[in-house]
Amino acid sequence: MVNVIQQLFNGLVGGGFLALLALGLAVIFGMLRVVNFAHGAFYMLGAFGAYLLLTEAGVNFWLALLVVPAALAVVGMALERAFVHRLTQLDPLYNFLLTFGITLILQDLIKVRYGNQSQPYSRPALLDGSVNLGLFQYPSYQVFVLGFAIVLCLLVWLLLTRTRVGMIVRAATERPELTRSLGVDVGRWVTPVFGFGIGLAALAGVLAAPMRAVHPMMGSDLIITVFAVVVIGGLGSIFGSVVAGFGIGMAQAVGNLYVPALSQTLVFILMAVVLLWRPTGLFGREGVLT
Amino acid sequence: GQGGPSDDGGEISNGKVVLGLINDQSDVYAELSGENSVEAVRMAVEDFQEDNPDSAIGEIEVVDADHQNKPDVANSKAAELYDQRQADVILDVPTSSAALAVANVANQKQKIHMNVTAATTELTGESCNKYTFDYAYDTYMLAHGTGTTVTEKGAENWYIVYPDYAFGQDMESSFSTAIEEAGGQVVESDPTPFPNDNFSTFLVKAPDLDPAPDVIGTMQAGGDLVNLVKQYNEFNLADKGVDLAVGLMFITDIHSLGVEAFSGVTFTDAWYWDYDETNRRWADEFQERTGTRPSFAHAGNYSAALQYLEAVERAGTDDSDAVVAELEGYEFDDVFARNGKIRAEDHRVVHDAYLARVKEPDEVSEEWDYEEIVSTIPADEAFAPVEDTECEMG
Amino acid sequence: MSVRAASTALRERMDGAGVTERAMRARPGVRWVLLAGGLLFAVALPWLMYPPIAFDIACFALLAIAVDLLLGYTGLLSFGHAAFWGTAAYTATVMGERFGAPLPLAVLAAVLAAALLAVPVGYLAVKCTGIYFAMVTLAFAQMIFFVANQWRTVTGGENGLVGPPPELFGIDLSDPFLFYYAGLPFILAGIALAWRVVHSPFGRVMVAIRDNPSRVQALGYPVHRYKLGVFVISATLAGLAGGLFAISHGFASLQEVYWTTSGKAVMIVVLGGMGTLWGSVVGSYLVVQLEYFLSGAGFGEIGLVTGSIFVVVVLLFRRGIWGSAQHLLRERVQRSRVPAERRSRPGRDDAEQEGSAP
Amino acid sequence: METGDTTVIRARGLVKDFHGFRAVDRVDLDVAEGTVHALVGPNGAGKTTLFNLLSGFVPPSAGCILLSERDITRLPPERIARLGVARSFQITNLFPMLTAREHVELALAGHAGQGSIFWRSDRLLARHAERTAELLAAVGLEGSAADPADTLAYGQKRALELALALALEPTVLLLDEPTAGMGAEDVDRTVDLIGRVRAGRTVVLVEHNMNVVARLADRVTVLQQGQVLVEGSYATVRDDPRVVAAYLGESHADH
Amino acid sequence: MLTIESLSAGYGEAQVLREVSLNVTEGEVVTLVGRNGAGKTTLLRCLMGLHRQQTGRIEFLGRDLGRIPTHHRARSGLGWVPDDRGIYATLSVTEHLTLARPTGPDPWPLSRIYDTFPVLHERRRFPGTRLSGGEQQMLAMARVLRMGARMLVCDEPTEGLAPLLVQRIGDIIRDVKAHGHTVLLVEQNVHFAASVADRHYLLAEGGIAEELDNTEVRRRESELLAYLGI
Ligand SMILES: Nc1ncnc2c1ncn2[C@@H]1O[C@H](COP(=O)(O)OP(=O)(O)OP(=O)(O)O)[C@@H](O)[C@H]1O
Ligand SMILES: Nc1ncnc2c1ncn2[C@@H]1O[C@H](COP(=O)(O)OP(=O)(O)OP(=O)(O)O)[C@@H](O)[C@H]1O
Ligand SMILES: [Mg+2]
Ligand SMILES: [Mg+2]
Repeated sequence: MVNVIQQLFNGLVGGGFLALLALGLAVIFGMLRVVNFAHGAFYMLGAFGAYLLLTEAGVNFWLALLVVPAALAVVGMALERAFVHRLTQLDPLYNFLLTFGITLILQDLIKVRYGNQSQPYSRPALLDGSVNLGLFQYPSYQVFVLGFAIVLCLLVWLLLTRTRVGMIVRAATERPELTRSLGVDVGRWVTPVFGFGIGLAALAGVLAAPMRAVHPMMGSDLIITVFAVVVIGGLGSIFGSVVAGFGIGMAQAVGNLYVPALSQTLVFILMAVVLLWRPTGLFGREGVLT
Repeated sequence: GQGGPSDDGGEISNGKVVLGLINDQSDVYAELSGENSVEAVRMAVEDFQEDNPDSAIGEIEVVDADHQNKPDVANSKAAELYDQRQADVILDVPTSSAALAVANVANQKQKIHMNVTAATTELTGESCNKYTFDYAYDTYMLAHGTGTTVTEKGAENWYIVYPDYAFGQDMESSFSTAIEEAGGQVVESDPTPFPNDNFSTFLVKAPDLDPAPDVIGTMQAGGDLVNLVKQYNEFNLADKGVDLAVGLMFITDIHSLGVEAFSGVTFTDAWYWDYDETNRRWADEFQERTGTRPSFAHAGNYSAALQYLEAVERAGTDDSDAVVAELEGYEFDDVFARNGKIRAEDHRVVHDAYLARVKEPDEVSEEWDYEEIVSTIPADEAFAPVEDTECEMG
Repeated sequence: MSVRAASTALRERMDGAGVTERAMRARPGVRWVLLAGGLLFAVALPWLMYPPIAFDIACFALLAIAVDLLLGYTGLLSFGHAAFWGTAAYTATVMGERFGAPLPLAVLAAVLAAALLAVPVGYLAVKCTGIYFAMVTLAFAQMIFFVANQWRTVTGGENGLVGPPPELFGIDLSDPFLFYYAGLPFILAGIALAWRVVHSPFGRVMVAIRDNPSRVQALGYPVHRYKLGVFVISATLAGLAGGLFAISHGFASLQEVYWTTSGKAVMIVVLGGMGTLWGSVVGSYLVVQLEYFLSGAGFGEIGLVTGSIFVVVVLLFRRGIWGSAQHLLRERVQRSRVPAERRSRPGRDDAEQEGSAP
Repeated sequence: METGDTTVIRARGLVKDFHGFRAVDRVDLDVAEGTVHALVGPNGAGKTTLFNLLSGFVPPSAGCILLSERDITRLPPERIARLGVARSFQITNLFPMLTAREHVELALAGHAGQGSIFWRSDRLLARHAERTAELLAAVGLEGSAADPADTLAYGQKRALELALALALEPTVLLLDEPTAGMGAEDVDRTVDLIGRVRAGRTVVLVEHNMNVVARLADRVTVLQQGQVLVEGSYATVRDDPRVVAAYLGESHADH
Repeated sequence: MLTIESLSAGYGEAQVLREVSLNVTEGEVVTLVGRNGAGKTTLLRCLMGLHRQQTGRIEFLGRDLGRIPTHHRARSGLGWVPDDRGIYATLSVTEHLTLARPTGPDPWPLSRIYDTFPVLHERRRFPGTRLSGGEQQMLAMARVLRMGARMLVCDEPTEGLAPLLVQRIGDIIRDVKAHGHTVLLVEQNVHFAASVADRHYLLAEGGIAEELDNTEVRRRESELLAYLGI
């Protein structure tokens, strides 16, 4: 029993990453109608950013947790201005293809510089040990990651549903001209939100650096799983993405244990089932998209 | 023919011997082998020419191609090297699928392939062929090296985690056999997804198994291995008395992640640059030319190139069948292979292997000084006995 | 996606197909000349370049055409055609390896396997539209990848599967030059089928579905079933291409079912021009040649180049090569036919593209 | 021209809920064969939704729909279309890049079951040329047959909508605001056209233009908040105080 | 309040407006009538800064709008009701009403909006495009009232509305006017226009053909109808 609970807890930690990534994707999709294929690449850049800061400038994990997402958010904003922006009124497929291309470029740029090897990054000293969670011991760092992910998801959700930002960006994306004519300065909002979504991916990357291999391809396979997660949660539903992220994380942990042969296809099987039952995903609202 | 000395002899096709090299120059194995292996082969050519000043072989050319770890690319490149660039032999070829593809081309075109960096036993097993040799290592060697030796040293109870694909499955079964033959016991063995970045499931349950394992044997490679080791450290399993033995690890892994990440881990290596004076001298020369220390793959390619050239020299021709006949059964010693022998039955090149332990950070005295060789596994024990081979050479 | 955005996007995509073709159809002579030229080129190709590469070009052209049937003509971006290409590749190899099936039979089995797989995948996927469809196909392809990886007894897993040397009616075809001519008729048949489909009544419905699915439904067409139909046809062609590819290389590997293969196919379509079958052929020629050239030039970072192609084409060049050529042609045809006054009337087009032009 | 012995469409207890909001509320509707039946009502009364229910575009939450005594309640739209129910859309809904002729051909091919033929040339559709020309002429589009739909003027688009509906040889024609946004001339022409094509068909019509209703409708159903408020001939409905209060407004009464 | 001087605009080579001049003083209701395609919508888009190809001068509240970006125009008190209603699929009804910040001195509070348009209250959580055509029209109108725009710029606000609602919109315009707001109204429905407006501009062939006052319009209603082809 304890074992199962512990495994579910594992799943929550793994799900935390899925949820953070799905959250960023959902923010960008829900508000900008862009399916950001490059999300995985920015996750990878986040991890590399932390590594780079540590080795080149001696910046520690905690500072990196602030600096890297902020810096990559700026990169994301530049990207939005330079590229994504130009495709605003076109079919979202174009943005999908654009960000796919950007992914290939980013991955290879890192590969040229660092090769395809994993880079070292150790845990922050503060979280080196393990904590007693009552039923079992657990590495402090992973507990921290889980807590951080949950708090962050909650904050972002509140930010987007309880403030005007979400609404403004959705409006600006759907009909920029009209939105401007209602007195809203569209340019001021859209770009930062894209940057924000990218920042979330980068943040997940920084969090991953101490516990996962830091290498150029670390995001590319993960992103497909995250797509499946987002489809299950309901494309564009922030709440759905987060819930599905944690849910899938736990399902995978349990799957690993009982049906190891299926563990990798599990998420896709779940996706197929959900699609059969609800083509717009668990929390997706019909018609709000496409 | 450019009018070299062999031109009138007519024994050497096109008047020159062309050594081809196909490997990964941009992806995961770029550091392990990559372009530096091309340099190692050039060293072999120079050494050969120095030792055989009046060799019948005239010109020797080295050509190479990057297969990016994609078997289709490897396949086309192999055909191209053999056909268009007149390669007489193709060396290296990491990644099992790419290696099997190249072996297949070699067989069809009746040209030689000496594989150095692929780990699959298939090359000398079911998929063996007359023109393919497997030079440096394979999964059997890795598993038996580590499994047998570590068990004999007292770690009796094993918990094995392996990635759920061909390589991992092979490793798992080889390991289990080795452990059991050495008197140990595999408490449990779990397949993990591949790729996977969260091994908590397995690490968490390890100490609670009954009987508690002395060592976790991990068959993960590359990024997955790094993930697993990181998380192993996080769960502080070493303090709980569970050691870590790694099925497949390269010195380049240690180099890129630092000894801290792996210190104490045991694994089997096919060759180590600082093993003895001979190795070290060669490694110095290599470093001078490339700026880095050699991995087993670099030395392996050097050795394979050298042995090929010498076989051509002995045969007096680069005709594949003649060279194969020269290679089969040949016994030799060089900087890479100690007690080396090219088995005729399955074309497995056997040689001594080494059980290594990753040094603690304070034991490291210079860059690349990462391994302590715990013991040497004699050539005839290091590889699968020839009786067990599934190879039926046509 | 707002209706407005949709129609703009469609307009862009459509620029190639509808109107131009009508313009070109008016001159069948031109079409026959082009067709004959293309055929001649196809036949001459292995003389002009390294034969295995020539056949790779043919295979990828057919794969891209299959993707384009969905993307360009039905408005569905499949990012998972590697599943069909790869399934067929394994099937063809297994048929040859295990059962010693002759080439045509192996190809047939490969095509059938791809088509069979397409039925359940398509059934689920066509329920989704737009970007959803892309993600779902991608996810299913990834699932097939994992299955291929694990189902070792059949696929050889990570090691891949080596097939027998190809032969046809006792003729040894392991010489790529010969194989090219043995395989070419299959490829041409595939392209002909695609062409037939596009220019059939069914093809008309496809285009209509792309433009306005619910309207098609109101005209009494079962849209889902039509989409599924296109999906299966497309998968069949992808299977044909994949099967031949595997036979020509003598083995099948996980690379065939990996998502990068799907991405490559989409890139070929986008580069060549969506909604223009011949664009895929041109795109395939360029992309395969480029990759070959780069790997020979010791340049491993192919992603840098292919990624840049995606970015540039999507930003500046959305009609792709063939589409742009057609567009220019159309402009010329129109200019010479239509008096200036009328030309400026449907000017909405220009105004809408103004926003997106660089 | 009161025929109306047999009921072609019979709806009983139709309900449509959208996330807790009831757009159509227990509507009973009988449309007699050969009549023109108008649906009017305030904005948001549920007219378009009722059309969507009848044509299968949205499934009802409760209730049933019979077409000539056959239950079509949950059939998909294409099946209902095949059973002879054609509709036009309130908001123009065409294929921007196809020409008027291609539109009609597409509709005719679907009706003839040729849409799934992928092994023959689309020149097959030329066999509909005559009928296409006829239909286009009937709606006054003979001069624009080769124009892509998005270059057509608004009135012409509406006419094309009608031609598409007619191409399906429907027994029941559902027209959603066929004259909305048309100039007076176009309105007249459309009314004439409907007057002509109604022969042998049953027409259900949604309109806000009372003149059109007066000229065409045999029977009028007034909806309000999803429910049937009144049903009767135009004259009775127009003078009903409830209709005046809910829909027409006082000023309209003096017209 | 609003002065337009020799405004010309077009699409590509097609010139739609030629040297149009008009003015609206504070507190007035002015309509712009003209045939389909006369360029009425184009004029409003120029006013909002949404149409780039234009020359001439537009002055609002004594300020030359020349290079002022659209959102500043809106904030200075122009409230636009677009001809296609400008409803978002991704915003709920309430969000439509709160998206734009109030720009004028007396924005309608939400409660008043909901009192005037009870359906909007009922449907407040629905995505905008799920409303019926007429309801969307109400929402577009409500949105600018909520902004408290000093000048309403309405493009055919009665199209597709039931007779009763047309009257209600008329009441609202009169009410807005009574509160000192200004309205520029584009209409095809001359009858309705005459019932709410003080003055009328007749737009024809790209220019202002005539300026009429209310009594004149009533008198010449049938002539105008014929002229406009309505
Ligand atoms: N898909 C939907 N989701 C939610 N609500 C809907 C949907 N479709 C319609 N409604 C609601 O149902 C009600 C009826 O809408 P409908 O379009 O049928 O009205 P209508 O009578 O056609 O009005 P109009 O004359 O303005 O077109 C409206 O209040 C609308 O908000
Ligand atoms: N985006 C555009 N591109 C090209 N021409 C346009 C565009 N929008 C409008 N036009 C043309 O400009 C002219 C004026 O259009 P506008 O929409 O201003 O007319 P309107 O008076 O508002 O007509 P309506 O009463 O139909 O709304 C018309 O001939 C129209 O065809
Ligand atoms: Mg309606
Ligand atoms: Mg207008």
